Order: sequence, then C-alpha cells, then structure tokens
Amino acid sequence: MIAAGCDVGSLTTKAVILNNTRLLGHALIGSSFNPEKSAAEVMEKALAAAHLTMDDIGFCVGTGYGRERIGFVKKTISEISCHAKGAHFLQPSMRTIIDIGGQDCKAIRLDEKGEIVKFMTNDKCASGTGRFLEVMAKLLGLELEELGRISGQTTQPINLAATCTVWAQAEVIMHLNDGMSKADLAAGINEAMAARIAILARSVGIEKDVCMTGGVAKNTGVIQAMEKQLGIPMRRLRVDPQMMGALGAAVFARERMGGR
Amino acid sequence: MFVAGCDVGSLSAKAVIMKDENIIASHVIFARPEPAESARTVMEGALNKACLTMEDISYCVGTGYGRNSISFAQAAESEIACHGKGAQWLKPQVRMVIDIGGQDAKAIRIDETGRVLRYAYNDRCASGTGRFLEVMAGSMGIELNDMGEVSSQAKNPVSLSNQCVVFAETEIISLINAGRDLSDIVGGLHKALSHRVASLARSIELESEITMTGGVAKNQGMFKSLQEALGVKLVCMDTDPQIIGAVGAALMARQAAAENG
Amino acid sequence: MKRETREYNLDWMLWSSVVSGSKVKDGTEKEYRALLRLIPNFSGIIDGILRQGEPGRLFMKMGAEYLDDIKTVHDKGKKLCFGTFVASKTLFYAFDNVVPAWAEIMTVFATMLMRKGTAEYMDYCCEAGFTETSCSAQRGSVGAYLAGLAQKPDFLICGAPGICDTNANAMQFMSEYLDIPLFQLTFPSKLTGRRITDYHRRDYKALIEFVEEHAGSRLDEDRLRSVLEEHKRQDEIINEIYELARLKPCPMPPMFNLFLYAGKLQSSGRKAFTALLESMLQVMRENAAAGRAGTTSGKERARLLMCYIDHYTTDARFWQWVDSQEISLLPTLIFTFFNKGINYAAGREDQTYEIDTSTMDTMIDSLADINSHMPMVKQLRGPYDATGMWRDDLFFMSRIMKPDMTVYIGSMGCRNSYGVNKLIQRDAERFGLPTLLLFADAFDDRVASWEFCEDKISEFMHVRGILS
Amino acid sequence: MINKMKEAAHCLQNTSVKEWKRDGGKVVGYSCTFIPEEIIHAAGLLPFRLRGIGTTSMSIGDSYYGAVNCSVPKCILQLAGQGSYKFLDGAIITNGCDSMRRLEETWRKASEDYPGTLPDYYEYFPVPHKSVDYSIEFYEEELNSMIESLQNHFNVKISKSSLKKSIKLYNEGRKCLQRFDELRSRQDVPITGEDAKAVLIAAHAIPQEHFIDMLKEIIEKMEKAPSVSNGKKRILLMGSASDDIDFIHVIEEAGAIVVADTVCYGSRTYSTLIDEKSDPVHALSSHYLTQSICPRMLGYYKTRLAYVMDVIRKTKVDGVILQNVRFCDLHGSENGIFERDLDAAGIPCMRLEREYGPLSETGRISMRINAFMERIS
Ligand SMILES: Nc1ncnc2c1ncn2[C@@H]1O[C@H](COP(=O)(O)OP(=O)(O)O)[C@@H](O)[C@H]1O
Ligand SMILES: Nc1ncnc2c1ncn2[C@@H]1O[C@H](COP(=O)(O)OP(=O)(O)O)[C@@H](O)[C@H]1O
Ligand code: SF4
Ligand code: SF4
Ligand code: SF4
Repeated sequence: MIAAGCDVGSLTTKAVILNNTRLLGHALIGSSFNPEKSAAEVMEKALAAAHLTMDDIGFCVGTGYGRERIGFVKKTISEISCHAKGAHFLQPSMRTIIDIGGQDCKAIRLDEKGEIVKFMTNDKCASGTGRFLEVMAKLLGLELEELGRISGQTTQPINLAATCTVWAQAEVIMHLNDGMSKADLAAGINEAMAARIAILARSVGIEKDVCMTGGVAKNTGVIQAMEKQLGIPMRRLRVDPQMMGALGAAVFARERMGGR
Repeated sequence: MFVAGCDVGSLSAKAVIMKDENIIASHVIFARPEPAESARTVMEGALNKACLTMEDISYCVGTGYGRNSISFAQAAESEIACHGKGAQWLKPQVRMVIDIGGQDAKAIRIDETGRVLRYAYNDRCASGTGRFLEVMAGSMGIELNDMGEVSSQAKNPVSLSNQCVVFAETEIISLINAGRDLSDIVGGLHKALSHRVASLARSIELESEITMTGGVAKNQGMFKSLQEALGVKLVCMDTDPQIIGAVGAALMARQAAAENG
Repeated sequence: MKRETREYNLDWMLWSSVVSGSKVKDGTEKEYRALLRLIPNFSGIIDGILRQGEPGRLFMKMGAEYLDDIKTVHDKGKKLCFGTFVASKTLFYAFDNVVPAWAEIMTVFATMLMRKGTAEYMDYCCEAGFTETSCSAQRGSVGAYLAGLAQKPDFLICGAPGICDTNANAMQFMSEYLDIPLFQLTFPSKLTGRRITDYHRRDYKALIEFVEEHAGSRLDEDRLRSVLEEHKRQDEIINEIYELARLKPCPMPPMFNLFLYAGKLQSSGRKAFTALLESMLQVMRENAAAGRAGTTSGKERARLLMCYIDHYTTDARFWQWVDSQEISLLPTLIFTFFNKGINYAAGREDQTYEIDTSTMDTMIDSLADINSHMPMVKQLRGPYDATGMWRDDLFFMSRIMKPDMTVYIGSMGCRNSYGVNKLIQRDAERFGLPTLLLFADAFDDRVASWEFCEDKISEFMHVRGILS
Repeated sequence: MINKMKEAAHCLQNTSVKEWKRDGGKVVGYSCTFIPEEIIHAAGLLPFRLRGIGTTSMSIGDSYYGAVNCSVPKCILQLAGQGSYKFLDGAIITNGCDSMRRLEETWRKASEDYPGTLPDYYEYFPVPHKSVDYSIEFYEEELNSMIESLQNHFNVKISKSSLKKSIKLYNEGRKCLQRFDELRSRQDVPITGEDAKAVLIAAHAIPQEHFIDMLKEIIEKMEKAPSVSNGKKRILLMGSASDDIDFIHVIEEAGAIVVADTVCYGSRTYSTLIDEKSDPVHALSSHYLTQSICPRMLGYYKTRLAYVMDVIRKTKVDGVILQNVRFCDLHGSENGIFERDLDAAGIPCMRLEREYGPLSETGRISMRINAFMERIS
C-alpha cells in the first residue's frame, strides 16, 4: 500500500512516499519553468530514496500551483487541504495551521476530526510571503537559514514601515546606510513578516495547537516572532515543514487507496 | 575646472565628470549593498577614465537614493531636479522627462531653463518600476540588454493580469509553460509597464516634447511601447539615458562651483 | 492583538495620559522637566503641546475633561454615544446625561500618544472581519471598541452615509458586531437649496428623537440655548483667529491648527473650548502686534495649507517639524465651515450656517444647519468642482490665506478624496498653487513613515523653489 | 438564444445595441440599479448599464483615479476614455458608492483630454441613503427633474401613461426573471451559472421587449432541460457587482455550480414588483428607494440578512461565496458580518477579495475555490 504525494510549488517542488504511516522517502528540489519536469524529477529522487520505482506507487495525489500539470498523479487537491491534512496526520491535536510558502500565506483552522472549518489566504501582494524574506535575505547578503538565526542576536529590532516588498527593500538599504546591524535588520524583517501573518491567523480564530508549515517555517526568527505576536507557542513538527503539502497529498492518496 | 555628478541609485551607481561644456567621462556600475561604497567605486571608475584624481574635482553634487552617503560630494540634490536639468541641457526642447529607474518612475515637467514645474511619482507599488522588468528578465533568463531586441519580434503581446511584481512573475512562468512566445511575453511586459507609467505622466498633464531617462530608457522595447501608450513621439537621448541624473548633478555642481568662485 | 494590549482599555489609557499630561505644568519648570521623564512614551507630544504656553495647557485640560467624561460615563449613570466626527457635538452637550465619544478623536489621541499608534486596533478590525481597506481614522479606535477595550457605547450615531461609505460602514459594522442601536444621519449630495435644508431638518429631528429615546431624557431648551450661544461666541473668536492668520507673517503657531479643529470637533459649545480660543487669540494678537510669525523662531519662510488632513502619527512630529522649518501652518482647509455673518461668508451665504436661538424650532434648525456644514459633509458630498465643494473651498482659502503650497495627506481608506485628488491637484496647479499629493496615511505610519513624508515635503519645497 | 445573451455579456456594443442605433435609436448609460430604467425606456431611449469589461489597460483609469479606488469605475473610465462608450447619447452617474460617484467627475475631466468621449447628455443623480418618507419624497422630486431633463434634452415627452406602460413591461421582465431564478436553482439545475449570468447581464444591455422574448424561450427550454449539475456543489454568490462571466467560469471550473446570486446584476433588481396602479413616479420612487438589498443603504443589514437567509433556504445551496472587489468597502465590510452570521447558522461560506475584470487572477482564485469545494464536500 504505497502512496505518494507531489507538491509543485512556486519555488520548490516536493515529493513524499508513504507506506501507511511510515515515511519511506522524500525529496525537495527547486521548481523549474516546467512543472511537469520538476514533478518527474523530484519524484524520481524520492523514489530513489525509498528504493522504489514508480510502479510500486498505488496512488499519487498532486498539489501546489503546478498541480494540474503533473503527469503521473491520479487526483489533484488544493494546497490548503493538503497542508491541513499533513499537519493533522502528524499531530492530531493541531487546530490552527499557518502555511507560508514562496508566494502566499494561508491560515487554516481545523476541527477535532481534522476537517477544515475556515481558512484565509493572503495573496494580494508579495509582502507577507516567503518571497519577501528571500528578497530581504539577498539584500542583506545572508542565506535564508541565516536570516532566522542571526535575528536571534538582535538587541533592538528595527521597525519596518513599508509593506511593499520592494519599498521595504529601499528602507532596509537606508538603514544599512545608517550603519544598522544586520541582526537588528533581520529581526525587524522577521517581525514585520510575523505581524502581517498574525492578522491573518487571528482572523480565522486561533485555537491550540498551532503550527507553521511551508518553507518559511524553517526560519526560526519568524517562528519566534510569531510566538511573540500571538502569545502562544508554535508546535514543532517532526517532519520538515516544507514537505507538509506533499505529505498531506500522500495521506490523501493513502485514503484513496482505502487506508485510514 | 572639473566638476562631477554622482547618482547612487537602487540598481546602479553613475558618475559623470564635466569640464566646461563637455562630459569628459562617465561610468556606470551595479550598486553595492553599501551606497558609500558604490559611490566611491563608481567615482573612481570615472576618474580613471578621465585620468584624474579626486583632488582635481572642484565640486561634486550627489543625487539618487544614496545621495546622503556620498562622502566626497559637497551637496546633495533630488533626482527630480537632476533628471530635469540633465535632460534639458542635452535636449533643450524637452519639456517633460519620464524617468524610470529601478525603484520608481517619475514624470517631470520642466521649463526652458530646466527648472522643475511639476512632477509625480508612481504611487502604487513596485509594479510600475524598472525593478518589475528586472525581476521578469531574471525569471525568463533574458539579459536586460536583450529585452528590447526580444520584444521587437512580438506579434501578439500577452496581457498580464497581475499587478504585483512577484505574482506577475509566476504568471509569466505559466505563460512560458503554456508555450507562449518569449517575444510576446516581453512585449506584454513592456506594454503593462508603459501603460502604468503613461497614466502617471498624464496625471500631471502631458507636454509635447517628452523624453525618457533612467536605465529603463535603454530598453528600446520600452521606449517604443511608452511612445504608443502616450500616443506621442518621444525625443531620443543620444547620451546614455541612465546617466542623465548624474549629468544633471554635474551641471548643478558646475553652477555651484561658479557661484562659490 | 497582543496580550499586553488587551490589559488596558483604550479610553482609560488615553484618559490617564492626557490627565497626567495636563497636570505636569501645574508646578514649576523644574518639576515639569522631572515629570516629563516619567512619561517617556508620550513626553514628546505633551512637551510639544505644553510648549505652546497657556493655550497648550488649556488644550490639555480640555482633552482631560473630555476623556474624563468618557471614562466615567457609566459610573455617573450617563449614556455613552459613540459616533463619527461628521455629526456635530453641539447637540449632545445639550443633554445632561449623554457623553459623546467620537471615533476620529479617539483615534487621533491614540495615534499621537501611543507608542505604536493604533496599529493593533486597526489590525484587530480585520481580525473581527472588518475590511482592512477601510479608513484608518475609524479603524484606529473602532478596533478597541470591537475588542471590548473601552466603555461599551449605549448607542451609535453616524453622520456619514452620503458623505463617506467607509466611515458609515465602520459604524454599521460596529452596530452589528456589538449589537448597539445605530442612527444614520444622511445627506443628499447637493449642498444648497430649500429642499436640501428641509431634508436636513427632518432627518435631524429624527436624530433627536432617537437620542431622546436611547438616552431616556429630553432635549433641554435652556441648556441647548446656552450651548448654542457658547458656540456662537466661539465662532466669533474663530473668525478673528482666521482674520489674524491671514497676516504675513502668520501669527498663528503651527500647532494651533490642531487646537482649533480638535476643539471644534470635540468641545464645540463647551466653556473649555472658549477659554482655549481666548488664550489662542491672545497669543496671536501679541505676535501680530510684534510683527512676529507664530513659529518658535518668529520667522516665516513659507506658508503651508493642508488641503485634507494633518499628519498625526507618533509624537506630533508633523507640527514640530513645520515649526522648526519656520513654516506657517494655515488653518486647515477642511475645517472651513463658517457661521453666517462673518467676513468670509460674503458672497457665499448659502454655504454658511446660522445660529438662531429664539425658539426651540429655530435652534433645532440651527443644529441641522451646523451639521450639514461639518467638514467633509460640506466639501465631499457633491462633485468636487461644484460650488461650495472641495475645489471651491481650496481656491477660496488660497485667496484669503495666500499659501505658498498645499499638501494632501489622507487615509488609504478614503475613496472620495483619492477619487478626485489628482483632479484637485491639476486644477490647483493651474490656479497657481503648488500641490503635493503624498501617498501616506495621516493615522497609520505603516503606510509611509513620517521620515518619508518629511523627505517628500522637503524635496517638493526645494525642487519647486518654495522655501526661501 | 443563450448565445445572444452571451454576446451581450461579452461585449459592450452588442448586436441589439447596434441595430437600435442603426434604426436611429438613442442610448443612455447609467451606473447603478438605483436609476429606474423605466424612465429612460418611457422616453423612447435604450437604458444601458455601464460596465467595465474587456479592459486591457488602466492607463486612463489610473490617470484620474487614485490608487485606492475600486477598479469597477476605473475600468468604465478607461473604456470611456478609449472611446468605447462613444455609442452612448447620454449617461447618468449615481452615488452608488464613493468610488462610483467619482466617475462623474473623472469622466468629465478625462473628456477634456480625450475630446468627444463624454456623451452630450451627462448627469449626476443623487440617490438618498435612507428609506423613509422624506427621502422617498426627495428621490421622487429628483426623478421628476430627471424626467424633465431627459424630455428637454432629447426632445421627447414622458407621459404618465408611457411610464405606466414601461413599468408594466419591466414588471413582466421581473416576473420572467423570478421564474428564471426558480428554475436555475431547482434540484436538477438546468443552466450553468455562467450562462445564467449572461442572461442577467443582457437584461440591462438590450431592449427589454427583445430581452423578454428571448428569456421566455430560454425559460421554456429550461423547463425541460437536462440537469447540468450532476453532483456539483450548489453555490450562492454574494457581494460586489459582478458582470464578469469569466469569474463565474473559474468558480464553476472548480466543480461548483452557481445557482443563485444576490450581487448587483443579480436578483437585486427584480425580487419585487412595482405597483402598477398608483402614480408612476411615486411607485418608482417607493420601489427603488426601498430596495435595501444593496449595502449602500447603510443601516439595513438585518433586512439584507433576512433576505439572504430566505434565498439560501429556497435555493438549498451548499455554500456561499462572499466576494468583493478590492477597495469595495461596502461589500468588504458587510461580508465580514455575513460570514459571522452565516457561520453561526451553519452555512459554509468563504470570503474572497479579488480584482475586477481582466485583472482577475485566475490561478489564485481557483486554488481558493478548490479548497472551499474540498471543505464542503
Ligand atoms: N532553509 C530555509 N530557511 C529559512 N527559510 C526558508 C528555507 N528554505 C525555504 N525558506 C523560505 O520558504 C519559502 C519557500 O517556501 P515553499 O513552501 O517551498 O514555497 P512553495 O510551496 O510556494 O514553493 C522561501 O520563499 C523562503 O522564504
Ligand atoms: N542595459 C539595460 N537594458 C535595458 N534595461 C536596463 C538596462 N540596464 C538597466 N535597465 C533597467 O533600468 C532599471 C534601473 O535603472 P536605473 O536608472 O539604473 O535605476 P536606479 O537609478 O534606481 O539605480 C533596471 O531596473 C532595468 O529595468
Ligand atoms: S506592493 Fe510590492 S509586494 Fe505588494 S503588490 Fe506591489 S510590488 Fe508586489
Ligand atoms: S478621511 Fe476619507 S475615508 Fe476617512 S472618514 Fe474622511 S472621508 Fe471617510
Ligand atoms: S464593487 Fe463596490 S466599490 Fe466597486 S463600484 Fe461596486 S459598490 Fe462600488
């Protein structure tokens, strides 16, 4: 009973192979222009990690922006449902899921059964998405991982006023000129991000437990800023949060095959 | 007497050295994270070309976003005044300058002396700026230099629905995937940007002699597209349009130097 | 909203800041300096206000009185009426058991006094389901009310339908969300004429009935008369202040602009405002006699007319900056609503209101009349270029006040002014008035920081050769 | 028939309008449902509701409007400036919402730069924001002056009897539309939401007589038509004006079927009939000014909620989409309260903010609608 999920995101493409509740393999690559190719490639990698071939897969579900273009999937499901599914699968006590990907941000509230009660998305503009952080990291000359780490060293995070990603960039440049430390800037950036996301999260009504998924959940600075904003702890997941969409898709695939 | 203008922008830094009525050297580099460093580097480049040193420069005016961190400049001027001044000096008939840089777009109306009468900035977001083209070029794997060339082959420019730079990028990717011609996509991008900028220019009322400055003016596709959007023939700059701000700054420096004796 | 933010009520916080601020000047200068250090968050603004001397002190006292009434409303068994500032206050002060709290005034206080402004309250509106694109002037305080962080209003009054949708929306949302009765005062989008007056009067009578019903008391004739008489007296002083403000240099200190309209909106018809006006007039007379500008240095390098909203965020830096640049801030355009009989009314009598205290009926008509000339109600409800509307008022004010430039700052929520501000700018430029549109929000510095605004205004004055 | 309707929905100057013009007829555009089409019709003119579809650029719209205005009137201005509305002989702008009322000024000003783009007859019509005796009276007086100005400008006579005839005709149209609504929301849905929308748009874009004939044929076919719903989720669409067929298309692509809507261009205009017996102008004013289904009538939320609950009950929808165009405050804020109240009533709903017209972002909208469908399945 081997199921697979494939998440073709705007930035990264991810695949997960699942045997009942056991994660056999997973893989992550950068998305290319061609979702079909990205999907095939990542799947191959995940299969290799699990020492399997495509023929071993009983059912595969696709999700993400490129989901309609994945050749080998039998069904497509939206990212919102998949992220919720994945998080709930790992931790049934999860009630609120905040997914921040490269291009949007979603807050999802679940009931005890893991059904979606309400969700909100922000995709009006790039601020409040992972892309915002990427742009900022590049500006500061930092790796994405560092952006979170370095913000821990701040003494006084700056207050970013601009909301547009590009204008915020100008502001950061201005502060750099003034000799502001990178740590303070990074912390300010993470806080600005968290502040925007918190509004969204609160509008779906936060219930415990809360977790973050998507690539941005790997940024410890944003997580800490979120915790501070919301005043509640974010539960850490035992699987790479960026894989959550693909994992959820795989769980859906497993259900399709009759597994529970 | 040598004077200089230094324009530290968001994408590029520009320096111009003038002697009397002539530009004797100019230099453009990509901006560094630290504006002070950009200024120093670009100025050195220009000085080298002119075989001069900093001591030879009697007066230097800085402009652009980083204008306040140019250590060697005696004064700072706004880009608006500089672009107006520079364009008018080079093309005396010009009464309106449309400057599209990396960070913003401006429409500037000037009188016959190059003095600014009215101006406006793009007020929405990054979607009306050169950054928009930069990001798109990056995601299509096209050199900025080639954008104009590529778009000249467009037959049926696409129509872009997204305002946000970042989301437009995804849209582009899906257009590529859908098999649309690169030239049509680039043509569509130019159209989108020029329509945004055209509305900016219209909001301060068009003049008859209009020119385009800033890095984006180097893009022939944009030049043509803006011409269409405005329905007017634009005056073409023979000088590199990207350095007009720095030229204006140098002119201001000349004036200041003259006033200061 | 953060947990810390939920710990205190908005009205309590404002009350405690303003009341303590109003007392710091009661002692010696040394004590004052010492006390200022104890209120680090808002010492900048308090100091800025108190440095205006007696008018500053009276302004603080007036604010303290206003906020004290709001804070103690239920303890004193009174009814709290919450509304938007386009409904005139004068009526409410004629009831002995009604206390009016106005959304925009609370927002302005909070924007200026609180360290992070009203950001969290604004965001709370979205959390509660109210649209984030709506006007920050209301969202700033309405968010606190929605979150239950203030004395709950007993009824709501909105004077915005037909003037401003987003404003009226905020009140409707609040009414539904908190289940509080709401009265909507409406205005046909034409300014003058018999039919319009009739309409206002009928609508205003319905408003009075509503207030009487929910306040459980009746409008008192004597009280109303004395409030209106006070209002009339205030208008006379304001008239003189305007007259003096026309002088070059302008003897009015920049911050008086705030005192003037804050007072007019908050305490029209109350003695505290009359006292404030008298002391302002005193200062201006002295300045005028000495040929001094109202700025701290006494010099005037430029005259600025705000054609929409002043900029409130954090610490009143706007007024202080204007002052430090030796720029005279002329009386704000949007508060140009005149009493009949004053100089400026000549030739535009139909655009003015008249206060007639002979009988109950004439007084009610006067109230309706005042209300239909409130800021925004007057300038925004019809086409911007019609008689008596925005453009007309702008040109009129430029003629009498002779500004060197005008600046537009609004709220991102303002569909009306954004709908026509480019047109206004064109017309004003053709008229010969340099006009700057700032893409900023008067109540929310997250849209554009004060530094950004300062930069753009300086650049404008520089590039356009305005500052001498 | 449906194709004719679709043609009318997809372009401004549809065949019927062209024929009307060719026969020497005059067309008067108007901006919102608070303008009685009956009056324009009684003057022998063709009432045509202003729309912003098919815009591909905002270069004119953005020159006069600010960045924070709704794109519906901006698109109309764009089209006007481009000359797409040159076929209009008149236009009446109302204070439907703040962004829309500003169209009166922006269009007027734009026409100074784009000569010949302003119709000869151009009026601003103030509609009160209240339904009480004195506002109805005020509105009635305004209607009378509109009648007078139409008569003067177009040199026609609008008599009481011609008004009564028009009311009768439009009432017939309303009855047909009511029947149409019943059918489209029956158990086996006979028409897609996309097609249904085309019908609702055409109602305000072609001569009413012609429309009624076509609608009758469509209704007849619908009575016997096979179901197009097969297991799709039934959706009620609420919120901002929507004359954008492609938007409905996106929703339906995601596996839903729109069986009812309360948006402008939806049941708002025909849920009740106009009194045919009393004085026509009075009948019109008391009808139009008591249509509190539009949120511009502030303070009538409870009435609207009751109406919506009634629609939900009758049409047995599985979910409600509460959409609003960005910067549409009226619907944007009201959708928030609707969401709360519908949630409380156990009716699944989703709020969605979007751009109007060609600027709609298909990918993101469909992702959300997909998720909503998954949620309610
Ligand atoms: N190692 C990392 N540390 C911190 N942030 C990361 C890391 N990797 C990715 N991100 C963030 O995650 C975002 C991508 O998220 P992802 O969920 O992969 O997006 P999508 O699903 O849209 O492709 C990036 O924009 C970046 O901000
Ligand atoms: N060689 C080129 N060809 C076409 N476009 C260019 C070229 N160089 C720069 N650009 C465009 O010009 C913009 C930068 O303009 P510039 O005036 O240098 O900006 P700034 O003054 O803000 O640094 C870029 O965003 C890009 O769109
Ligand atoms: S404001 Fe910036 S991030 Fe937002 S839509 Fe515009 S370009 Fe994108
Ligand atoms: S500022 Fe504009 S949006 Fe705000 S209340 Fe006033 S008119 Fe309305
Ligand atoms: S969608 Fe909303 S804001 Fe736009 S025109 Fe309609 S009512 Fe007005």
